[in-house]
Amino acid sequence: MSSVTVRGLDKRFGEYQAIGGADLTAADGEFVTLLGESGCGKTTTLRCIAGLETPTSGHIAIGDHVVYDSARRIDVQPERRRTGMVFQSYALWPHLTVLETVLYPLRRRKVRGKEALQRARDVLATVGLERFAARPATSLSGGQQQRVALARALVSRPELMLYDEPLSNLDPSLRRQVRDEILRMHRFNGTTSIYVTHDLEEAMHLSDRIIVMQSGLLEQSGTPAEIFARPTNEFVAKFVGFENLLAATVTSVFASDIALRIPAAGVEVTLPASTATGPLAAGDEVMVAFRSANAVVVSERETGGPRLQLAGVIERVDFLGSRNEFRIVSGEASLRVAESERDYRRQQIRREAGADIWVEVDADLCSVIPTGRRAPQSAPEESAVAGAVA
Amino acid sequence: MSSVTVRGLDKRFGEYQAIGGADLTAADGEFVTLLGESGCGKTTTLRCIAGLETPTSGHIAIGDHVVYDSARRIDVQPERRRTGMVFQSYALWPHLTVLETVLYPLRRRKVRGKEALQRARDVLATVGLERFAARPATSLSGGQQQRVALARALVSRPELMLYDEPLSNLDPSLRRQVRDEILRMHRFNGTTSIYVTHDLEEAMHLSDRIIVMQSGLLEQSGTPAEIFARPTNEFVAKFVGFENLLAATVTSVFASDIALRIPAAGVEVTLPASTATGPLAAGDEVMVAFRSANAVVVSERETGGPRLQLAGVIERVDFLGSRNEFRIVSGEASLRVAESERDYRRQQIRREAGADIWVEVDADLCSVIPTGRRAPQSAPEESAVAGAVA
Amino acid sequence: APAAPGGDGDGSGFGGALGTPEQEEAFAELYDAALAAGENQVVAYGPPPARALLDAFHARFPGIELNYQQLQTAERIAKLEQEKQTGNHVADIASDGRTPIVSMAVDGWCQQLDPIMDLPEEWTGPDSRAYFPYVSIFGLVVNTDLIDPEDAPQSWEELVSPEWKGDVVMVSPAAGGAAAFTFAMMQTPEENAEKYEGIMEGIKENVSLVARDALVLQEVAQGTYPVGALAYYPYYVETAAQGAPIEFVFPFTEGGGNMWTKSGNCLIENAPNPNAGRLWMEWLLSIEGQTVLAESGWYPTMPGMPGPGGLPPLEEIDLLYALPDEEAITAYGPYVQEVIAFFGG
Amino acid sequence: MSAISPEWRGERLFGKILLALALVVLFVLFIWPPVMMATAAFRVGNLAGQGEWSIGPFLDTLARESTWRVSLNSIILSAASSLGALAIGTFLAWVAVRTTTPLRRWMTPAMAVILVIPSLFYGLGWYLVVNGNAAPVNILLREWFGITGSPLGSGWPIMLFVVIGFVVPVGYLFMVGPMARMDAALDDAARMSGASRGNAFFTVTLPLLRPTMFGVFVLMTSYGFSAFELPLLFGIQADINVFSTAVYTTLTAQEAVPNYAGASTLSLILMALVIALVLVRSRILGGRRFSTITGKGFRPDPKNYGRIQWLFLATFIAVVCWAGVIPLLQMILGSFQPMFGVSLGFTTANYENVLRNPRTGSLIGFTLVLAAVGGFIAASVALVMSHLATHGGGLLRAVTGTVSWAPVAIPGVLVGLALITAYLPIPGLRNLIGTPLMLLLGFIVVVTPIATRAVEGGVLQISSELEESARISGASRYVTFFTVVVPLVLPSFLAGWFIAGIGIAGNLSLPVLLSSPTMQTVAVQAYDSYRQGYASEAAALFLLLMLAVAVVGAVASAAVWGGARLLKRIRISRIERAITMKGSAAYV
Ligand SMILES: Nc1ncnc2c1ncn2[C@@H]1O[C@H](COP(=O)(O)OP(=O)(O)OP(=O)(O)O)[C@@H](O)[C@H]1O
Ligand SMILES: Nc1ncnc2c1ncn2[C@@H]1O[C@H](COP(=O)(O)OP(=O)(O)OP(=O)(O)O)[C@@H](O)[C@H]1O
Ligand SMILES: [Mg+2]
Ligand SMILES: [Mg+2]
Repeated sequence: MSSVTVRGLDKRFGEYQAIGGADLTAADGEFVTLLGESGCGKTTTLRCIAGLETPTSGHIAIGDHVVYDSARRIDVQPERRRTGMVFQSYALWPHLTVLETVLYPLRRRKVRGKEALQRARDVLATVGLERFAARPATSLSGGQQQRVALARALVSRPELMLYDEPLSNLDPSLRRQVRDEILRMHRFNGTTSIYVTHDLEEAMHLSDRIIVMQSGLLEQSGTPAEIFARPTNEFVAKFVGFENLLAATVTSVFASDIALRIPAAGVEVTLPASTATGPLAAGDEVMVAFRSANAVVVSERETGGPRLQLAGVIERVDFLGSRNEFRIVSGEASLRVAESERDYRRQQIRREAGADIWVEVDADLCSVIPTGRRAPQSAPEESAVAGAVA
Repeated sequence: MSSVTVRGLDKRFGEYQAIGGADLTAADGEFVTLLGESGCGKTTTLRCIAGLETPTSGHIAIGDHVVYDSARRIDVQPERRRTGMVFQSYALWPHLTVLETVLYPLRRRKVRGKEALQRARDVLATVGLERFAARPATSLSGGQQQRVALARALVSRPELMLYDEPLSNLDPSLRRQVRDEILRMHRFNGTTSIYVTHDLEEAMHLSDRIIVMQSGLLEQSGTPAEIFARPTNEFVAKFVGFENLLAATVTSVFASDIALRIPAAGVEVTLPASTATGPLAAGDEVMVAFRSANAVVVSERETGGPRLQLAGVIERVDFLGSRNEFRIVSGEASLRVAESERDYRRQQIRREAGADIWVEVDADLCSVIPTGRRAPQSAPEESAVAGAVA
Repeated sequence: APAAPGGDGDGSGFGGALGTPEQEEAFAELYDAALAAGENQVVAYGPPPARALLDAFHARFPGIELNYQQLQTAERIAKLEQEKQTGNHVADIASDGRTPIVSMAVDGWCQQLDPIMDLPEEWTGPDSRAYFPYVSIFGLVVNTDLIDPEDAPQSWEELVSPEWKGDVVMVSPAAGGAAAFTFAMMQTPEENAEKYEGIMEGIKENVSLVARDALVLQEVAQGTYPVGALAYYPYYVETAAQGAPIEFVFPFTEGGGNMWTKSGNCLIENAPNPNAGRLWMEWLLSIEGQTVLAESGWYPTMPGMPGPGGLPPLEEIDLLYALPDEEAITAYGPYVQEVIAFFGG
Repeated sequence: MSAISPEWRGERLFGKILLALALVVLFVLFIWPPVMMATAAFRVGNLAGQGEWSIGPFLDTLARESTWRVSLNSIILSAASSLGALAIGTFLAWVAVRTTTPLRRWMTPAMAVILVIPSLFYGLGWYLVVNGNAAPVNILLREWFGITGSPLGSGWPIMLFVVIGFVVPVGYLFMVGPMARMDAALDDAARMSGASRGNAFFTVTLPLLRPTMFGVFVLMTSYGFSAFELPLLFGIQADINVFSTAVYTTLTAQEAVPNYAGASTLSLILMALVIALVLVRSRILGGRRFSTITGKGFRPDPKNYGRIQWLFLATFIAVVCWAGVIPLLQMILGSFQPMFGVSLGFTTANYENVLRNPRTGSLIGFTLVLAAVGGFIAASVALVMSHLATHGGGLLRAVTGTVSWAPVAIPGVLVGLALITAYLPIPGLRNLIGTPLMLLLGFIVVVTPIATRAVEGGVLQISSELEESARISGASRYVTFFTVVVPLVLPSFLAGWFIAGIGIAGNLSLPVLLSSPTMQTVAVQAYDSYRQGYASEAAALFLLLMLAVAVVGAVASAAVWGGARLLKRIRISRIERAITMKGSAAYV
């Protein structure tokens, strides 16, 4: 049993509030990923759970055991929390070789002899470092060190694993391979995992649930599909790759449709009610969001099917080999559209700055996000009106 | 003038050969990206250019100045090479605050007073760390530290910049933003840049030229488009994201077409000659490569247009929110196909394990890569024949 | 030279080496008592005497070992206090200059003794609680390669006169010790102060000062300075024995002021080895002890003993006047401080 | 929702009791003696800190002009010499471990040997070089410039020169451990920012060592106040008197009754100075620790600095001559002279005398054992306290800080007296006085501050994440300490052990007071011989000790070095075997 419950977690460094009352849970055997900007408190959260940082206040339980409670003055030592952690900064011991580093947690947990060796070798093989077993861990390359740090955490198969950007310095193919291995181990051992990454694809691949953090607070939590398709606020939307966010006003709400006006682009559009990520009423300020990959650039406006259609002018095109990236000005808004190699070959249009085109998005690939939640009275800011770009 | 010429670079650590005779050039003002597996010698190459590591042998010139030459016993001290470097391990000074850290290179280069302060503040604003100026650099979060390291390197505007995975710990939106800033500065200052990253998109975005390294050797060098569309060997292909590589034999070569047999999938196919990344003759062993995103899964075989069509059975589907990933068995080969949200919505097929489907790839999205270059006589290995997966 | 161990063989006498037969009888009794009590060592706190003395004693009374531990006055008192408080007694004998020993005797640290030899009252401490078996003298050493000993200064006045400037070396009073004490004695009582007025100033003016006693002899022997003042006679004896070209010039014949100190021992109350300790104290007063003392460079205090190395008898020397014992305990302190301060300490 | 396990609670209570007990012991051992000494300034009696209360001696002493003059002299002497020695020592430490200068591996052994030279003979050695007609320096002056006498024989310049030379090895040994544990990347980053070699040294390397350097500086300055022999030899002729001489003469000037109150009053000045320096230090550092041993690419590799390294080597050799070879040669020469420093021919009689003495062997043995054991315990105490200080809260940090500085406030001349009078009223300790155990205890108290300075820098360098990763791997606090902290701090620990050991071997006042007359050390014995006029014999005895130290040291380091190499080979080959041969050879 190694579910994790964090309630009202608060952590200050002196004056600086790194985490402000975060709640977080991970069910037994769940794979939870924390996403968030640099400096938003992900590492601090993990460290509080691991017991390396003493929270200013809050309550943390691992399984049935309360490991920290500021009110009841409980604070269990890290080594008794039975967690494993991959440190963002690796935290490798300069005096030990790779193999010794990986054997260390086993020794501490009284796994000895052949079995320990076998496990260490297996995990080293998994991360592709068998050849380097006899080298001091800190003499390796950056990516190799990161893998040692990962191997050390994996080898003792703890009930709760905390991963802090464990794959950030690996090349894509290795990353994929190790990522799959992590998932395999997670499932095989029934571990509960909390994972921090900046790689959305990784998060999608691994997670049962994703939690998006912003400056010390949890913003949204849900399955990868939910988070990616229906972000409930602008921040999350931006963070999960909705490059295009257009401020809009709900003009009317029907049973299955919402009518919206997008002033920046000067259009009115009707979208299915299912695109709304929260309850809406006529007159609400919202954001209409869509991913650059889900939009297409066409030369002629097409008809048929509910879709968002925006007239625009190409501002710039970047040809990125497997993909073209357009920046398009539509009214006052600026849009990004990514065109895949296949789409590129499919149609012949003028792909150059100044060309007049249409941007089209299928209606159900849009998300309508209520805004004004955080500061309901505030007038929409300039940049928001202009249709911000991430 | 700050072009870089590296010839016959050789570096051993004791017995271990980290780089074996690498040649590398970067023209004045060029942005060159090094791609390569973890541990292949990227960092070591940069350190040799910077003068932090003494090569075992070789020749390095920056602009007109020979900075290292083993034969002529030249070895210019690092600070005289006028290069800047972002260290993979950050190498931040624990005794300085963020602002002091960023001011340090300016002090050393005799930029003082208001100007220095202005430049430091500008660069801190660029990386979003203005608020943290008074904090000790090492008390920041991982991503913040990385940004300090970057700011320190950027601030003095050296003629040659060496970036060692400078953005690996940043969140995507920040990464995009800082990346654009790096490019802007690169262009504005006319700097020559050598950049190491594992992020292909970053490489595409930034580079004038990409160099792919493998275990201490340079494998291929070319523009991003070349590298991404026409990898000249299997390693590069895998590395730049050709997830599907099928061993094939050239049956005949025509003026504008090549006929191939793919034994693993049991098909014959004719592809345009332009897809070949090297000279071919009938009987040659080759690899047919395509990206997962460039293939589509259809329920019925379509006709028209030259394309590669492979019958297969779905082995597994991962629904990744904005994308579905299929693993498909086609004969003896195993394939990966990524289906975008738009494609997904466009057609109704049975997307589940065991479903019979067709995989289609437009002919000109395939690459035909000659193999057996490195070991021309060797018989194709088992795994190669089976159509390997990254 | 000391007689063979065990004396003349009958076990009770020492063949007159120590004193009269009755006195020797008493020595023998004391020795036997010490051995019978298992007292095979004597622990003494203070500067150790010349090795010849220890050797002679050891030869005379085998089985009793002397252990000297060099302690400053403050250290000795702290240590004795600790031994008293814990009841774990270690020290048998305290050995030091006049004033510390007298003050110990006055403070009741010492046992009252009845001397075997006929030591004049003058050389026994208060209530006969200490013995002063010898006197140390300080004088000039001259390098005979550089000057004729005849030409050496004959008085303090001459020594400190500009005539000898740069030729005389002396240990600095700033670090305390005998030098500081010499000039303190010149300050008090009033008569001394008048008699020796200006000497201290002259020293500071015209005499080169070094840090350590040993350096004075070294500098003179080496020939850097022809004359060394306030040289400790026993050191001179040792140095001359090594073949150094030096001569001891003593006493000052004009104006007196010859520096001397008397050294004493007392037997500590509750000493763990009272018999052995007393034996050592008594033996120092014996003929043998006094003879060895004289050979090692000290003036024996038993009447009728010759001075060391052919120096004139103590009675004939114009010594620097010293305050009576019990007065001396406290009277010199302030003057010593003054002297030290005068020389910059 | 189970509450915290009772077992856990028990451990906590037990821990608290243990902590309280430890605090009491620390207080009695380390803080009580200086406190007693401070109160002794206001009491007149026949034992320090006892007797009537009186403010008289206190006022008298402070009213004396000389009090302030000697204090000022001492401040100048000790601050200047610590600064000089620290600068030179730090530079040489850098040369030894951060550059590839030839012979760099010999630097630490050379400095270690030099450290063993006692101040007495070091001073006499230099004294003979610059004083007297036969002195080489004076012969040169006479020949070349016609200057006679000993113009360089005394005064501030020679005094500083000699004192700095004497403490350079201390500075070196304090700095070499922390210097060895610096990530080369920090330096690299500076060079990439345009800093030259020297620039990088001054702006990155040195500032990173600030915690250690300040600590060592404060310590050396305080101990400079106890400098006795050297200022005496080179200062008194020039009327330069220093603090320790003043303490000594104040204490003994009265002859019959020691002036404890006056001496204690003087020591208050030292105490004030120590407190001020320590406060300044903690102000400047503000509890910051600069971790240079990190868990990310930590590579403390030395760097090649090109031809300038020959200059470094020349500097090193010059310093070795200055601090070691010249005085040592004089000492060796003197040990063969019938009279130390006087050319009357040569004799082996001194050695014969020393060797004939049946107690010489046990004397040297006892000294070595005492120094080794005492130094080890002191370094261990220092290690544990430094580690606690970096991890505990403010209270613990304050306590360990105080403990590690308090004994420094006692002037060297008074250390023995202070300890004996402080421990005397304490039941358990009182009975130990006079036994070797008490001596050991006293030494530990006295040298722990020294060992702490050497060790704390090393501890501060270890990034806390290295311990954290061990905790997460399941290691308890204690296991972490032994498996992570100790191996990483080892160079500093060894340096601390050695310096503390030498401190013990060279101490004169503790053995005399805390031990029995038959349990003495070589230093005491040699010093006694010297005071009785047998300087040559003292030199011979000391040389024998140095020989023993060198032999023991060489054997020990050869064993350690060989053992370490062997162990490494075994480790590597085991790992390789374990990895290559499937399922064979268990790695234990
Ligand atoms: N020891 C510390 N002292 C002071 N501030 C700290 C400390 N550790 C973290 N912080 C601050 O707390 C905030 C959260 O830090 P944290 O390391 O949790 O961020 P993060 O989400 O892991 O960021 P990143 O993605 O960059 O690693 C940051 O703004 C950081 O500057
Ligand atoms: N100081 C060193 N001592 C021994 N081996 C080293 C040292 N530095 C690097 N190596 C080895 O040299 C090889 C190349 O290292 P390098 O750091 O250049 O790799 P890299 O391409 O930067 O890898 P990464 O992407 O993981 O950072 C690695 O196998 C590494 O283990
Ligand atoms: Mg982090
Ligand atoms: Mg690297």
